Amino acid sequence: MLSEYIFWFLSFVAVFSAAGMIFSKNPVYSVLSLIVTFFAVAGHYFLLGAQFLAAVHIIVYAGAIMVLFLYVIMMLNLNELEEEKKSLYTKALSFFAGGVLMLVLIAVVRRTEELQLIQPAVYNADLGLTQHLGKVLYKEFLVPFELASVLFLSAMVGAVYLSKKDLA
Amino acid sequence: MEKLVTLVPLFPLAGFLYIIFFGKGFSKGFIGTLASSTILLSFIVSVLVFTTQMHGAHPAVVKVFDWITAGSFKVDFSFLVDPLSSIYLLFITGVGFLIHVYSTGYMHDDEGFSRFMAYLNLFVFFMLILVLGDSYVTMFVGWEGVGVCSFMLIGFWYKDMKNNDAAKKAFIVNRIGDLGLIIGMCLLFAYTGTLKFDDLFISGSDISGIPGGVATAIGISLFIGAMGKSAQIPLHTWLPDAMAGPTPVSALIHAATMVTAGIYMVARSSELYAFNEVASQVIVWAGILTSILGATIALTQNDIKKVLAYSTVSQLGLMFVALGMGAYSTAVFHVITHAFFKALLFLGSGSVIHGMGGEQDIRRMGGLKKHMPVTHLTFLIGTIAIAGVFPFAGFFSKDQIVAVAFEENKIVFILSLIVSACTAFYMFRLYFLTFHGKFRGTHEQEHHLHESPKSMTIPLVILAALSVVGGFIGLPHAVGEEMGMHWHWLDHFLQDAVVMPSMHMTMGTELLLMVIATVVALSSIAYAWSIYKKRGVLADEDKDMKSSAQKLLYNKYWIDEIYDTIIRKPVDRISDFFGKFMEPKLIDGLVEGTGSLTKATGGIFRMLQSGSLSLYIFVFIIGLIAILLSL
Amino acid sequence: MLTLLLIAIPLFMAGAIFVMGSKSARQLALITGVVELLVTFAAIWVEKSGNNPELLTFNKQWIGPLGISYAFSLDGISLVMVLLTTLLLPVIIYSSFNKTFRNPHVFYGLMLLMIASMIGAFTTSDGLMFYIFYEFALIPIYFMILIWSHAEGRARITLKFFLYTLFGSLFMLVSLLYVYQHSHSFALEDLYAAGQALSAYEQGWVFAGFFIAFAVKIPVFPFHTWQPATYNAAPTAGAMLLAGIMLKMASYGLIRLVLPMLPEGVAEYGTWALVLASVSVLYASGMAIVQKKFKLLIAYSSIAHLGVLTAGILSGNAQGIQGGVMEMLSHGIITVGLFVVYDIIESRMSHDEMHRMGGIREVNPQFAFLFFVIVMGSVALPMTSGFVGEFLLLLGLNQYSTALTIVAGLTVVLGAVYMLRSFQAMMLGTSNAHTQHFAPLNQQEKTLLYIIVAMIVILGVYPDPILSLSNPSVETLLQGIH
Amino acid sequence: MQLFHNITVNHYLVLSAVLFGLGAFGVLFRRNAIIMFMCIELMLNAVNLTLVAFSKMWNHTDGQVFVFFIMVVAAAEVAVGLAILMMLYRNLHTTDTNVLNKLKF
Repeated sequence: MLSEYIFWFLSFVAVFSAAGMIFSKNPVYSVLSLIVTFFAVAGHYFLLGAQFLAAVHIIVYAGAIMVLFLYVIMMLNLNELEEEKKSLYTKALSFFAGGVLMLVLIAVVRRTEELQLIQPAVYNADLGLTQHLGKVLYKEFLVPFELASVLFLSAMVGAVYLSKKDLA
Repeated sequence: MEKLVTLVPLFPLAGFLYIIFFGKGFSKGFIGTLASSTILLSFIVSVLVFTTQMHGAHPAVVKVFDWITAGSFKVDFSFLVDPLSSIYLLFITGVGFLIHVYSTGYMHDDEGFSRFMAYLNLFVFFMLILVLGDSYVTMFVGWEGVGVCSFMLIGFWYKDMKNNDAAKKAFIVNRIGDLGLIIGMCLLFAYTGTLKFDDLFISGSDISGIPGGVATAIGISLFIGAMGKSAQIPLHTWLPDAMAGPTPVSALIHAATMVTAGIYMVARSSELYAFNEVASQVIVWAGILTSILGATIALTQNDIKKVLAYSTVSQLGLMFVALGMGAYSTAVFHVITHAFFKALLFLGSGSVIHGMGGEQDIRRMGGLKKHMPVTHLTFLIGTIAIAGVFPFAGFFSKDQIVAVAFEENKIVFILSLIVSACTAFYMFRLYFLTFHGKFRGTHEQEHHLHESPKSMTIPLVILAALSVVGGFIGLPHAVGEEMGMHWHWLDHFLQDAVVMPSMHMTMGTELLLMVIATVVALSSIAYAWSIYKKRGVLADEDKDMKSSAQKLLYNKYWIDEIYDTIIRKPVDRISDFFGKFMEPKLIDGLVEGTGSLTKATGGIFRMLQSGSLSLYIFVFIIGLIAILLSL
Repeated sequence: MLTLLLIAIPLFMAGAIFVMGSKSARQLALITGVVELLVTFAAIWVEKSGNNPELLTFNKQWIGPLGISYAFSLDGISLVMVLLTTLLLPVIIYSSFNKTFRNPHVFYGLMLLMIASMIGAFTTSDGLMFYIFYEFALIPIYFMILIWSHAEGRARITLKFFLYTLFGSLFMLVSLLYVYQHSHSFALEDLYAAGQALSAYEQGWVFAGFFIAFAVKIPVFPFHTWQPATYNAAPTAGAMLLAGIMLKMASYGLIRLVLPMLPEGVAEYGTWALVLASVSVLYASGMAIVQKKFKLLIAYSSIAHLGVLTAGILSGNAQGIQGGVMEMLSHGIITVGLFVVYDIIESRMSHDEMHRMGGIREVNPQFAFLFFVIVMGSVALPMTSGFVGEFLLLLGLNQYSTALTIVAGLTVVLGAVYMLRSFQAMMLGTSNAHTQHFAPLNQQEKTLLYIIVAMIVILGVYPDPILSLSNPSVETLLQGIH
Repeated sequence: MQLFHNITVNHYLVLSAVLFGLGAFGVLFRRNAIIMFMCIELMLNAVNLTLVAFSKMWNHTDGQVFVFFIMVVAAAEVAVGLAILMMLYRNLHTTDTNVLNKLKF
């Protein structure tokens, strides 16, 4: 029962802070609300038994990516920026499109049968543990894993190159 | 023995190649001797081949090499030795040799001497291939080859564009005929599966299966080829123009040998024509019309070579009359005698032109008798021979044609008598205007006048002798019996090679016809004599021509101009239309239009590419929703 | 294995030349050409001797589930086509020896790349591989024309050429895929079987797709408008490659793909194609008559001859196909010869307008003589290679329709008209101020012309080695149809 | 595990649908490129959530490994994307997408 409450709580936090991220006028607040959302999502991962992912999620998203966002916003001094003007027309359209998409997605889910989270026959509590995941990553997914590091390297090079001052 | 025949065309070919590639450093005398001696060697071998055939050797096919293979179509490059080809070999190499010798004198001062001799050698080579080929395809090799040599030799003096135009005209008109020949070959192959003479004719079975209509089409198509080569209506216009070439060329190619290729081909295909009434009638009428046309035009021409050219056209027409009437050996007979006397006449005229320093207009000649005795005498013999006076060569062959016409078709008979009369008249007109009367040229020309060198006169003498006795190879029954000689020798000789007509003419009729022919010829000669010798009438200058008939004839019935209007100009105009409108506007317009249409459509759709990110995402999400909903 | 070698050598050498730079690019290219020729002779020897036939084939699966494989095999027809390519390659390379242009290593590298691709198309026995090679050859020639052309508007001309031929090929792809639906394999034998199993009506449509693709490339009226402009814009070596070899891929495709795959479609619904090809002869001849520039005349005369070729091949009998094979070889040689002549004239006169010339024969009789032989080859005179091909084509076409034979046969007359007109205008008459100083041929030009003239004459006098090489293959091909 | 007897995969799916819809709405609604970027991250997270839920359901690690790689890509993307935005801002002094509309004909 407890986990149920936690689920509802975390979901509420995630949705609410996501909305806050969108509607906040100050970009810094947006970033902060998004961090909250990420924490909530990390909580969900815990609930689902994916401890490793939860940890990585917090480290990567909250720790690295969002800091990067904050950093950029500070550097560009975006918090002083005036909020762009939007016509009612755009607002309505975007609300309509996003809403319909959400509704359609929910409707799709609704139409599927109930899927139990835990199938007792195959249940394995160790699934999301670091040890287990590490074995999988370094055995079955060794090549993609290494490729991912190459991707990172190239992203790094790219980022450094792009942010050079004299590149105009 | 037959294997030797391969050598016959090989000698001239070797001569040609040698002169073209290595002939630079040698003297004219050496080149001339070389070129002539290759033909002489060919002639000697031809004589050997001919004697074996005369002694009744079987026709033989001598294979040289594999040539064309395509499925069921297989043609070797091989030679057919039979009476027809061996007699052709004989007179081609014989007359060819004489003309080569003559050319060494005639062309001696020309800068292109060695080139000329080389071309002549090449021509003889192709002519020999033409008559030796054992299939239509091999024959076609020679057929086209002589066409090219004719092209090169007509345009020999290439600096003058008029010569080049004449050469081009000859080649193109010949090509029209060749197309007919190709179509004929194609049809023949489609219905018999072979183009070899011995499959088609000697074994004899293959052509009987051709349906009648197709046989007619084949016959006419092949005859179109012959029309081109042998200058028959309506493809005759190139031959008079071809006189632009040096005179030995006119003698060898445009009188004695090449132009008779059409007769050779029809005679070779005699089995095809023998039972083909329609095609044969076409040949007869084309032949007699050409003959009349040529003879009448020749009446008014003033260029010594043009007269002879139209005379050739006319004589060729007569040969076709004989072919069309089924007297194939008679046509061959006339080919041979005609080769003798027409070559003689051309060479004689060449001698005259040589002496006159290049002048060809008979209105500027006259009285050459005393300056050029040998030329005069031999020319006279040639004139008598062509006019058909007993017992010169032309008499017998022409008389046979007239006799056949008498048997087959009385209208043609009468027309052929008219042709004979005209022939005798214009030839003697030419003779009298050239050799009798007063000299009408300039003083320099008169001063320059001289008899030609030995190398030119000796061939004249030999040909004159042949023109006298050449007719005896085909003595008619009546005469032969009377004189105790072998009559119709040629017919007997050729009976294995060509279809023989079934003629049943009494000796009386035969004699009567001979008398008629002689009377016609003699009275015509007498008329010419009375006008041009006795009264001394001269040919009109261009501006003096009054009667419309005279103008019509002098301008050759305006056929060239008519062709120009109905063929050349429309072709040019259509091509122009293609080039100016159809290609750039219509066809390329469509192609470019496709491009422009694509571009225009793209122009419309690119409006959507506004650059606004929000819009893109909006459309994207709408699309996503649509996809989800449709699932 | 030899087939693989034939493709690999130019491919490898192209790479080597790219890498090694401009220094000795042309020599390397020429050596490659000669080596290719030797390999071809070796292959012909293997085929003729009949021993070790496995040397001539190569088969390795590429995309197994889709039935695509690297399959190459050399039969008589392919060998003749390869021979055409490798005979002309050294000639073409040598013909550009006295010219200097930017980045020769790129130029020759592209040329060898194109050669590799064309040999691939001529030797492959996989439908999709044919398509790939067929298309790939476009890329090098596109750049060769674009970069080394001096013509005005070359970008536009090359783009049109590229797009047009590519557009045409799409029809072929559609047809190929349609047949593939039934065969589930791109191996030619499977495609043949599947194609023949289609109804005649279907075959007619599939044929239409193929024919449009090939008609654009050959080119056949009215799909030809890219060609004269492209020839005119292309550097001479490029035009030689294009006219001499590349266009033959299309006519080869007719023999290799269309005839055995869609015999009924061609026979029953293919009349329009034969009519177009025959009209092409007339139309292009007409166009050739009005041309004032020699290069354009070559272009249109090429269309006219290829019209006969197309019609003859489509008639679908042994004579037509044999004639086609022979004519492809001969037309390649003669066209390259004409381009060499053009090059010689252009290098001296710096234009190719025929009416402004005249009397060159007087100044340079040797050149005129050699040119004359090539002209005679072009008008299909017996004893030149042109005759054997054209005669067999007409012989074959006649079995389909006599009327078309007469129309297509007019090339005999009209060809003589335009070729002799141009020869007369340029060579004969008296020399004028422009032509008076027509320089004598240098050693390279002489060698080139003599080689070409020798090929024309030898193949004309003794075509048997070629014809007997391809004849068994042609008969096998035809047996597969009936 | 009694823990979850009332929470099904469907719950998680609905949750991620809501988050995804919010992200999409945000991308449309805002014009600040940085905020749009963050919305994209949100959408990625929504997807990750479903993957983890399914991984739990099938008891298979592949889903989680997938999430791991998505994170890797996301991090790389952010690094490069933000660098691009920095450069754009330096040159144009804005991150408004309405101004950044030069990528057209």
